Amino acid sequence: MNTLSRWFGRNLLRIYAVVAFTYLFIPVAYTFAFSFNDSGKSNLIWKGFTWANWQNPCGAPEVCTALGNSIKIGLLATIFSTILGTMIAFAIGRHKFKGRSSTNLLIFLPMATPEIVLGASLLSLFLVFQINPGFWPTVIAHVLFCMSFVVVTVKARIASLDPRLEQAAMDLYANERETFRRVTLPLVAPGIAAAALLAFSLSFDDFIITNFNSGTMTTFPKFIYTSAARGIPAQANVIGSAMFFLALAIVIVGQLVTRKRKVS
Amino acid sequence: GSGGGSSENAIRWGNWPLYLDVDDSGKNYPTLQAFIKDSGIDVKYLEDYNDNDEFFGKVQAQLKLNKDIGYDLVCPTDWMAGRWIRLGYAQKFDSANIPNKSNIVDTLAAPSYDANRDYSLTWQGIMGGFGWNTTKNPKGIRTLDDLFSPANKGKIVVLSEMRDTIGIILMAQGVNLQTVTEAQFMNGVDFLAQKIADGWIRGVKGNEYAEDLTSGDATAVIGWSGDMFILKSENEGKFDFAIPESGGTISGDNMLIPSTATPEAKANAEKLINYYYEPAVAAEVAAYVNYFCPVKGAQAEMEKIDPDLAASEFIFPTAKTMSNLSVFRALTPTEETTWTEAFQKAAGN
Amino acid sequence: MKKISTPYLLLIPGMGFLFIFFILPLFNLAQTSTQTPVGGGDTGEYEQTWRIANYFDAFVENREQFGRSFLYALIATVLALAIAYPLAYTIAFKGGRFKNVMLVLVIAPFFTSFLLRTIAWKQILGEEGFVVPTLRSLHVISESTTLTSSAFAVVMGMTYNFLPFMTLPLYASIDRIDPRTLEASGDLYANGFTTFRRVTLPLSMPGVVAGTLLTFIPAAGDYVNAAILGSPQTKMLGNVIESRYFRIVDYPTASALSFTLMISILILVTVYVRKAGTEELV
Amino acid sequence: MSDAASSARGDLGLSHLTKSYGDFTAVNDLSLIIPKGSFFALLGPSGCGKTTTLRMIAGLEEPTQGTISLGATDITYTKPYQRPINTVFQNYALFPHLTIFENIAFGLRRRGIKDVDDAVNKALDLVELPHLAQRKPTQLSGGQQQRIALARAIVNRPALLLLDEPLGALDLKLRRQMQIELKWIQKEVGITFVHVTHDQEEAMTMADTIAVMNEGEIEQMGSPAELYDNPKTAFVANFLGQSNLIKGSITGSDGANQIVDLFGQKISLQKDRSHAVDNSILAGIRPEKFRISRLETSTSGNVLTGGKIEDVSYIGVSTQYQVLMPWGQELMVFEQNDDGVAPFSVGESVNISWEPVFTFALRGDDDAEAGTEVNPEEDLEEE
Amino acid sequence: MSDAASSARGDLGLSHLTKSYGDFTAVNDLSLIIPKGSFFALLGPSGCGKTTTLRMIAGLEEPTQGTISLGATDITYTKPYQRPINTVFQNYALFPHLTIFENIAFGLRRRGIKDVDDAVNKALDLVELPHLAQRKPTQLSGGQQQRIALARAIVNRPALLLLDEPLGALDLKLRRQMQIELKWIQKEVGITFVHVTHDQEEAMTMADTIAVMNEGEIEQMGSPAELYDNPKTAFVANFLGQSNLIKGSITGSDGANQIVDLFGQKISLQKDRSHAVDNSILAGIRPEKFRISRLETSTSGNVLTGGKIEDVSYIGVSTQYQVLMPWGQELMVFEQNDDGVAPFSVGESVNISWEPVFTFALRGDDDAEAGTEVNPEEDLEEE
Ligand SMILES: Nc1ncnc2c1ncn2[C@@H]1O[C@H](COP(=O)(O)OP(=O)(O)OP(=O)(O)O)[C@@H](O)[C@H]1O
Ligand SMILES: Nc1ncnc2c1ncn2[C@@H]1O[C@H](COP(=O)(O)OP(=O)(O)OP(=O)(O)O)[C@@H](O)[C@H]1O
Ligand SMILES: NCCCCNCCCN
Ligand SMILES: [Mg+2]
Ligand SMILES: [Mg+2]
Repeated sequence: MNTLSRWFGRNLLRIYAVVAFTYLFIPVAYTFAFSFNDSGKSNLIWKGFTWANWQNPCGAPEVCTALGNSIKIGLLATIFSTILGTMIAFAIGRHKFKGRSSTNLLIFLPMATPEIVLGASLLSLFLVFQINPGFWPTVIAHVLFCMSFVVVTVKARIASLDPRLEQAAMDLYANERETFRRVTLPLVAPGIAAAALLAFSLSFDDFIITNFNSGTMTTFPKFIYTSAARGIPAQANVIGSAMFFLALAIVIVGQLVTRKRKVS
Repeated sequence: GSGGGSSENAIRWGNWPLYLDVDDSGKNYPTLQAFIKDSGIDVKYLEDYNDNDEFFGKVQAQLKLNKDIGYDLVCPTDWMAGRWIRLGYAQKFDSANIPNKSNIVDTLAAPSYDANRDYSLTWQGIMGGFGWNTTKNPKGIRTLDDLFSPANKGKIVVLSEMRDTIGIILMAQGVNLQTVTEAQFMNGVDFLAQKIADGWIRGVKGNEYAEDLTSGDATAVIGWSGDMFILKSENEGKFDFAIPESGGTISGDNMLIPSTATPEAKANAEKLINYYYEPAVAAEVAAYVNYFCPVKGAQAEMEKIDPDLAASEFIFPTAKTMSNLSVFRALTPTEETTWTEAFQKAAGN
Repeated sequence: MKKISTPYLLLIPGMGFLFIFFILPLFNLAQTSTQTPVGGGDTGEYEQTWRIANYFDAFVENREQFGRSFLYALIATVLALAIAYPLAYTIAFKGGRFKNVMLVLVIAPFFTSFLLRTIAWKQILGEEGFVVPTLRSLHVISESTTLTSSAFAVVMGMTYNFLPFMTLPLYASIDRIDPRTLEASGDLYANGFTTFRRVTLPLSMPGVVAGTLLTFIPAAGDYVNAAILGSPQTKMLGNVIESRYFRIVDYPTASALSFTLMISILILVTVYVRKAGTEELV
Repeated sequence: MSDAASSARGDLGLSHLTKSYGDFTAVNDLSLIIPKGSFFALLGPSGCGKTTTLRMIAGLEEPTQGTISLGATDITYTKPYQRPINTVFQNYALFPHLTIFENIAFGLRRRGIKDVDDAVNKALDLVELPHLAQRKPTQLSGGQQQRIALARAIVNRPALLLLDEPLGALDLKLRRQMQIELKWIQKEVGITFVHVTHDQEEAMTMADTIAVMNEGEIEQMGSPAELYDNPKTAFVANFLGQSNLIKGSITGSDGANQIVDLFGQKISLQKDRSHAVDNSILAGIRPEKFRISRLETSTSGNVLTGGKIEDVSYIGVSTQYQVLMPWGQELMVFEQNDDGVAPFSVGESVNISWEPVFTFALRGDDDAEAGTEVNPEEDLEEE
Repeated sequence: MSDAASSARGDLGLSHLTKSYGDFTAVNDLSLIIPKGSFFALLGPSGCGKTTTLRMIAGLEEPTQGTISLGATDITYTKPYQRPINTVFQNYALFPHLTIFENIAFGLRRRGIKDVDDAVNKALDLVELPHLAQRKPTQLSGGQQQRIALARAIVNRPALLLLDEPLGALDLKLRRQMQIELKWIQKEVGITFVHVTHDQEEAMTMADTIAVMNEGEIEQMGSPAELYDNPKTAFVANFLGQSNLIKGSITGSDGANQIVDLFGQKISLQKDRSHAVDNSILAGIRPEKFRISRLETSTSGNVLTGGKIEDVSYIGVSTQYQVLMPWGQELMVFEQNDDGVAPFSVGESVNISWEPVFTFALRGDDDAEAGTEVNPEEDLEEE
């Protein structure tokens, strides 16, 4: 009894984490389950188990084109926003300069702007400049809203960095560049990686802004939104679940590899 | 047009969901595939026309600037087609390319917004009426009172298509849709707003109402004929549809070539329109979508496919049925704006 | 030639980008918000008349949705904070070598598109999902009570969808806390809760501020949750803006509403950030 | 909280306490009892497990094995905040978000004490930093931070105070002054102190009991004088103060004394000061016990002849000599500079003498170098 | 970089160096020259500005005023990495993401040295931690971390090495051993050391020059013996070692000596050991210079009679006595325990004597208590 309650006391938070993750994954599990639905047109009601959707994930018209677009846009948006955002984060986090607080505000504004406003105002800009909505305008829109998230994430990490470590590096003959490369960057890297991951997730999952600026190009969320009216095909569930597992797998493998490297 | 996303010999067709014949796998459109094969024109079929206002809202800025909107053929409902034509966003047909144009049924041949059918041809005719879940409404729904019966409380979905939803309410209130006044209209809107405020109505939606019926979230709707028959046949009679006793609405969705389509795309689109005006093709589409078929001679072709459907009042309505259906009168631009605003406001927007 | 100093070199590309693709469009938006329609107004044709009253009209017409947006967003933010804080804490202090995996678990749902997940909630909580029939048979809810198409569903959906935005910044700042200060607190008679209130929470305040902002702001401007999980009675300002843009093509009102929303959020945020004692916005 | 603080007073008992990090054992099967109200010092080389031991007592680290008790209560799994124990952390662990004042007030407030001003100000006075009350920890120098850590713990007057090198960053004067204050508080309030320090003088002057730790285990425990005058092992002899250890063998006995042969020269040794197990011994003499005399001077007591001054260094209070003995060993000798007489110079031939009572004897097979430096090979047991 | 490391060798010069934090001046108009190759120790109470001074020399803190030069080069605004200077930080500042090995190799790699294994392993051996090469800093004890910080700086053999209490967390034995190694390296490689320490013995044995700092300023600078035997101020006399300071006045002169009256008893004082400005003086005698004798014993040199033993404490090597003099002052006396004679006991009446040459004299208006403890009032100048 005593040991049991001690076990509970010690693991209360872990138990909580399990509950919280369960909450996060309920709809994912639902999506996964219905990826095996022998659904026909509309994947709303359980009609029986089938492998067919997984065997032919691109079976529904457009779904894989949409996925391909989403991934391409996601990667490009991640690269650009991570580079631009990290640069800004370092400027703000590591330097004192005139206009620092207004820069801060400007970075924050896109986040404070509802997506619908962002999407609509950007579209009107493109049209003024005679640029047709589509792939690149979408990439630009995504870079725009991902960048602020990158800045915030990376800046937080920079702020947590003990300045004495950089001083120690400088003291040990590392010039600004080397100090950055050997000490600052490795210590900030987890923050940058997290920011990139977040950027990709945000881009990959965005619907509202994309809806304004993508013209007739479909993306995965757009595909789901438009199919919602006539029934989302089970292939969408297949792809949603597959992406989820892919993300997990990449990270777990990455984790295992770094641990192995550490051991050897 | 300028720019033009459409490559040579390919066109992009934006249409409503559940609006084209599909084979059993749910992936192929037989009539469309036949056309692609025969004509060599590649057609990209996009089922993303969910709502007239929404679609217009999305493309109107490009139309105004004459930038490619991403479609070479679109399918707005009558009143919206009228707006496109009035604003110069539709291209005039080259009649030579559409010899089958003459196959259009007489009742649809000369609408007010396009008396000579120079810019538009009906894709399907739509009847607005009541749809319901038969287990929850065993006696069916014929009147507004049936619709607002306690069993359906909180599970009613009505169309975001203003003319259908308010039209049916107005007719139940004895109003003539050809002469409806602003006061009468606002009365109808108030009725709707009250029902929403009292928690009867779960949603004011576009074509998604069909999904809500399927999932069980909705037990009764104001919906469209064809969709309901598809649901009925796909779910072994679990759903049914009827024209209200006090009258239903009738309208048409029209094929129309946007001003931004290139000449090549326009020509190809015209070939497609012509193709779908062949009675046999039209019958094949109608056999699937179950909407009011606008093509003369299709009924005869339908006999070959499914005699039951050939006799359907909803696909090939008789004069008696037609007499219980009304067309919403054309609105002035100002009316259009204020009435839509009032309706949207009632819907919570 | 004078050398441009490092911070400016770092800022130029990103700031240039923001200027072109964010500031310019906002100016455009500001202009549009004071236009008036040409003709009937169904055409999307407007002329610049500098009609400031647009703002007043737009606000008065839609104050209900305004209130709802802020109320729902507030509730969702509080709920998300309550759920995410212990989670972030656990990951930071008990995650051990599973830290990274747990962090990815937090964002992994993004990859199953948020629309798919929201629609999944709609099904799960829908009339024929397993929750409603179970609750009905247990008489927890009445026959006529529905879980979807309700304020409950909208708030729940927002809480759910913005949870990662809350969890990640919280994690970042909790992870930064030197565990030795927590030990010192325990050593000085603070029990778990007091240590939390006196040491952990104050030290993680930047994360709380960042997380609540990243949740509240998008939630206040959201319309997809309300569209999928709500009813006409739960529409938010985002739905109105969407409908003004896409259905009524009433750009001036949409722009005015957008601006009002943005400014209100900014004012709230400024007050909040001041109160929370963080100097820099996020 | 104050319940826990007032109940459960009594002796602190560690029983078979063990802590392992993976393969590496930081603390190994440690058992000891620290009487209530005593001043207990823990000495030992860097990395021997002192901090780890304190952390287990404070409840910040869970033992791999063993139990900890306070009075009759087993507190092995009690939460840190329920233990009437406070710690001065080796790394200070001040709260960065609180002012110095609030840092010190923290424990008092947690125990529900409303009026903390007096107590806090007294603690600030005690550590000589009343003027820094409103600063934040980062604005303090190293020594100032350490003093605040001390004040923060002491202000609570706990039953048991754990001090992990609490004065290490202070200059000698301040350290001495703090020592006096600490000792005073300990006596006055009856707090039990467990004190880790590298300052042997500190341990010697302050502690009732000293434990010398080595590689996770306790080598010897006792009063300062006991440990200094009569160490049991070469490690203790060398670690605590300095010792000259000379190989020898017991050749006979003379009443309470034994006769010892050191490379051919005979000396005598009190029997009760021998820890040898057979005839082979290490004879130990502290450097300050030696007297150096020029060859012509007569010397009494134990005498070793034939020395040669190898090195002279002046360190203020005294002068240190290295004297090379005929068998090749260098002995260390301290002479206090109290007579203004010219010191010996390098190269001079001298004799060395001392009172027999100062001789102690260790096992002949003990490592004479143990404790004079960390021996990396010995640590290698891990990995 | 290796350019910078090899060029610009020479003396380190600080000129009018000042550092303020807001209103508070941490270092105040400090000027001094540290000759190339010398071992310079900086002593001073906690918070007096030692760390701040080192940080300015390293280039990690910009002086509010003043300049720093190395040889002929002004390096006041030179980047830290361009200075051939390395620092052992008081707080270690080890890189948490690198192994111990890579921490030590860091500086070498930055200077483009490819084969670092040898040098790093040697440095690890030096600090006795070769077995920890692959650990991360958080897995080390306090003393182990400090040794790695030392190894990381020393491996670079810089022209100037700044050490901020580099041995503070080490036990005595290890500290002594490290001291010897450091001294050896310093001599062998000719590095200039600037060493902050709280261990006076460390400063005395290792440094060529000691500077005593107080409240941001240097009080006295000189060789260890100079500072110890002939302090200029009460602060130095008390801070460095202990002193008995007795109020007196010069009443006459006798050749090279002055005759001083101490509360009615006459003693003599070498003229060149007086820093007094007028007849009023503080006569200083170190406690270990005193000899205590029972009243009946004859004593020579300067003698003060009428003492009474007030307190006796045994501290291993020696015994400390507090002797109460007729004018109410307690004098401190250290006697080495080398003769096995029974010590004096409390209450005994004694005389105190010492060789006149050991007397030094300070200005009579100096504060006899300065440097015995930190005086909070004096610090209050800020805020
Ligand atoms: N950021 C700061 N703001 C205000 N005062 C500061 C700041 N940093 C240091 N000080 C003050 O400057 C003085 C000198 O600090 P410094 O760290 O140089 O002392 P130190 O001589 O190294 O002391 P210690 O021996 O305790 O390490 C101290 O009194 C300290 O309180
Ligand atoms: N997390 C860890 N993983 C592995 N070994 C550890 C860890 N923490 C401490 N150790 C090892 O445990 C041993 C004891 O550490 P501890 O901190 O108790 O030493 P200590 O006696 O306090 O030393 P110091 O006087 O240097 O502070 C050390 O050898 C250290 O390297
Ligand atoms: N599933 C196709 C529905 C087409 C509805 N068109 C809108 C008609 C409005 N009266
Ligand atoms: Mg330790
Ligand atoms: Mg310091």
